[in-house]
Amino acid sequence: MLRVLPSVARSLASSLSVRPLTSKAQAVTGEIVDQNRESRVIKTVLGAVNDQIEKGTHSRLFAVIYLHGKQFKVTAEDIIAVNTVMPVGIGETIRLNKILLAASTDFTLIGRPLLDQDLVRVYATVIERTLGHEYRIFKFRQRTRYQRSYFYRQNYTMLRINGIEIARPIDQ
Amino acid sequence: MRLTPLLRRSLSASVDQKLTFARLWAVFDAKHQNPFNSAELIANVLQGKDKPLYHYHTDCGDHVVVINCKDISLPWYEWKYRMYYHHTDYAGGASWTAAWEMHDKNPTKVLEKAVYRALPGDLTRRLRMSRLHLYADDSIPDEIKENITRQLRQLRKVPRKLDDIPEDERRSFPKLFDFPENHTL
Amino acid sequence: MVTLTSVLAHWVKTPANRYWKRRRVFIESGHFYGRSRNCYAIAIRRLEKAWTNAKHGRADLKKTTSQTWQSRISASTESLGLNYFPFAHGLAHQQVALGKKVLADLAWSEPRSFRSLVELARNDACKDPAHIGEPNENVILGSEGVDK
Amino acid sequence: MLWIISENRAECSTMNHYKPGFFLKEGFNNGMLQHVPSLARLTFKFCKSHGSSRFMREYIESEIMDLARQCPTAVIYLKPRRHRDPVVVAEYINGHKEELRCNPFSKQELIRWINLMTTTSGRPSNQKLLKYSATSSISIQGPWNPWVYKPTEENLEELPSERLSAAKATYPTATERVLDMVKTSQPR
Repeated sequence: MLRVLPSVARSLASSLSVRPLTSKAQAVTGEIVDQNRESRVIKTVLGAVNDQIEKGTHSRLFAVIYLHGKQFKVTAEDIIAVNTVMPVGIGETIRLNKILLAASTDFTLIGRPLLDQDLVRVYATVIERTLGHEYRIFKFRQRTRYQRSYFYRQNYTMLRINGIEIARPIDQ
Repeated sequence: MRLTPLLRRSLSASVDQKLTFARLWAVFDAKHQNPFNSAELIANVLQGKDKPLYHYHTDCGDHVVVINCKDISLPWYEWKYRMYYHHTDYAGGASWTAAWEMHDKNPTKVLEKAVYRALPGDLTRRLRMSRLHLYADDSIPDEIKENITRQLRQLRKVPRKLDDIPEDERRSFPKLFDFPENHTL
Repeated sequence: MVTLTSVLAHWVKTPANRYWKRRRVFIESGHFYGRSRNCYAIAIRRLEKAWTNAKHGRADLKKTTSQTWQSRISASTESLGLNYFPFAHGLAHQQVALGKKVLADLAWSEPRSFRSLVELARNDACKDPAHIGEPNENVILGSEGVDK
Repeated sequence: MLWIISENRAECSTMNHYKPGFFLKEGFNNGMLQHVPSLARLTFKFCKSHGSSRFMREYIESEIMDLARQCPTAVIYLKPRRHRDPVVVAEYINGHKEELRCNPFSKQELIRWINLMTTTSGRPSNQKLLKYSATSSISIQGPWNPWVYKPTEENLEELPSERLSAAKATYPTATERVLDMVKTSQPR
């Protein structure tokens, strides 16, 4: 009786999408005894995922993106506030390339560390560039009548996530 | 009735919310357990630290029902040397009670005090203590037993007494060596 | 009478200047308790202390937030039979670069994805069984249409 | 007195400032299909002769045409009046109105502040951003609940049960190891 966790198979499948099956990836299948069965499992799992991607029957997708040193979990129609000034005009659409993870209800593609740029595409529109709240940095020394107040406001760029799409079958 | 996708999502969201924040009743068997180590486990469950939505401002802890409190086991000679201090606020009103004495008077008291100490000392402590239900033996009232949906694992194995082991199992146990005939035990 | 230029005009101690100077302080001390809300001499001292404390508070917030994330992640991994540090090491060894913030988010909002991450880390750590102990029996070993 | 005039009456009354934080929210899914600029009107109030309006006048002479080209959907008014500080008033499509006194600003600072007014989306300034992302679908796979990782056969068990209560050891005990050694050496 072959017993394999569906989630293991999922992560296996995702590792395949990034790089060919290495010995490290084979170690994942500790519970699978027979090599033929292993390849059959991979084929079945990949087939099931690819089938959903080709027909477009998968549910809403979400992705974990890496942007300006921070990670955001996003899905379509989200707004994120990035703590920087982006050299992009208001209303312009950009594509986010660094994607760490993309998933729907039935499968998870885990990047090691990043997913292939041609596989998953995330688009975003810059909708706003603004400043955060003003806060006071107060410096004070006892008995010397020294006190200074410095004021600071952070820059924020708001992005609207337009959509996430998986462009091709994951094992090609 | 056909629901629009948006409405369906919001309906299921409210159900999800109730499921996610459901308050469970867990049961813990204190038989042959160190009460001070067990108290840390129980305190974590009372605070909800075993949930991925834990936050120190969120009241997300579970109820814990502890059974067999009379069978706890203290390490070393702690029954004798662990003292519980009380002062009546009058002159000469100090008193020290040994753990064995406390246990004789109330078999749930040692564990209760251990959990009370393991919980953070803020305003939520009494509320969380009110969700702790201690019983000396394994009989639980029906109105509490019907709530229980979760079992906490014990921290150490309960050893078997020699009398509890059946005769044939005792005989089949391998003998590593034999005492010489003239050996006096 | 001394006439001043407009540059020096704000040096004059008029009742209006006194009012607005205090007004600026009371605006910020409005939520304090007792006389430090309405008495200027007390309010300004409390405010200075509050501003210096706020500096430490901004640093502490980052620390407590990170602790909360770690607590949430470990709560989820432990219910799947893996402790936090083997999980983190396993992910790092598998070159998965997800941070604490996102992992804590996935732990409660996307349990299936989180579970596959735990399995990935567990199988990495399985090479050294001393680190993970026995697999938790909470894990369902299923065969959802993959072995037929 | 023209300090910063605001719609918030609390700033001018004797109440204290209570500025609630805000969450990201954008009406009508702006930016999903098409981005609608939020700035509706921009009014420059200045004096033609006074020194305090000097940089404002310079800005109007050199930069205002670029600004008009940059935001074609906004209407720009010039409103000269005598011997008062220069002020820029921005009005947004959601009805919010922001006034900024520009006396101490140089031309370079003026460019930056006005650029900021064109790119923000009409919320009261200086409010604290409480969360750095906003989403309508918080969870796609269904959020965690206490039964997510729980094996279903546990539900059939009557609690308290000995099987689920028994402690699990990481390592075998000495007794178990000795028994194992005996078992393996039996054929001898």
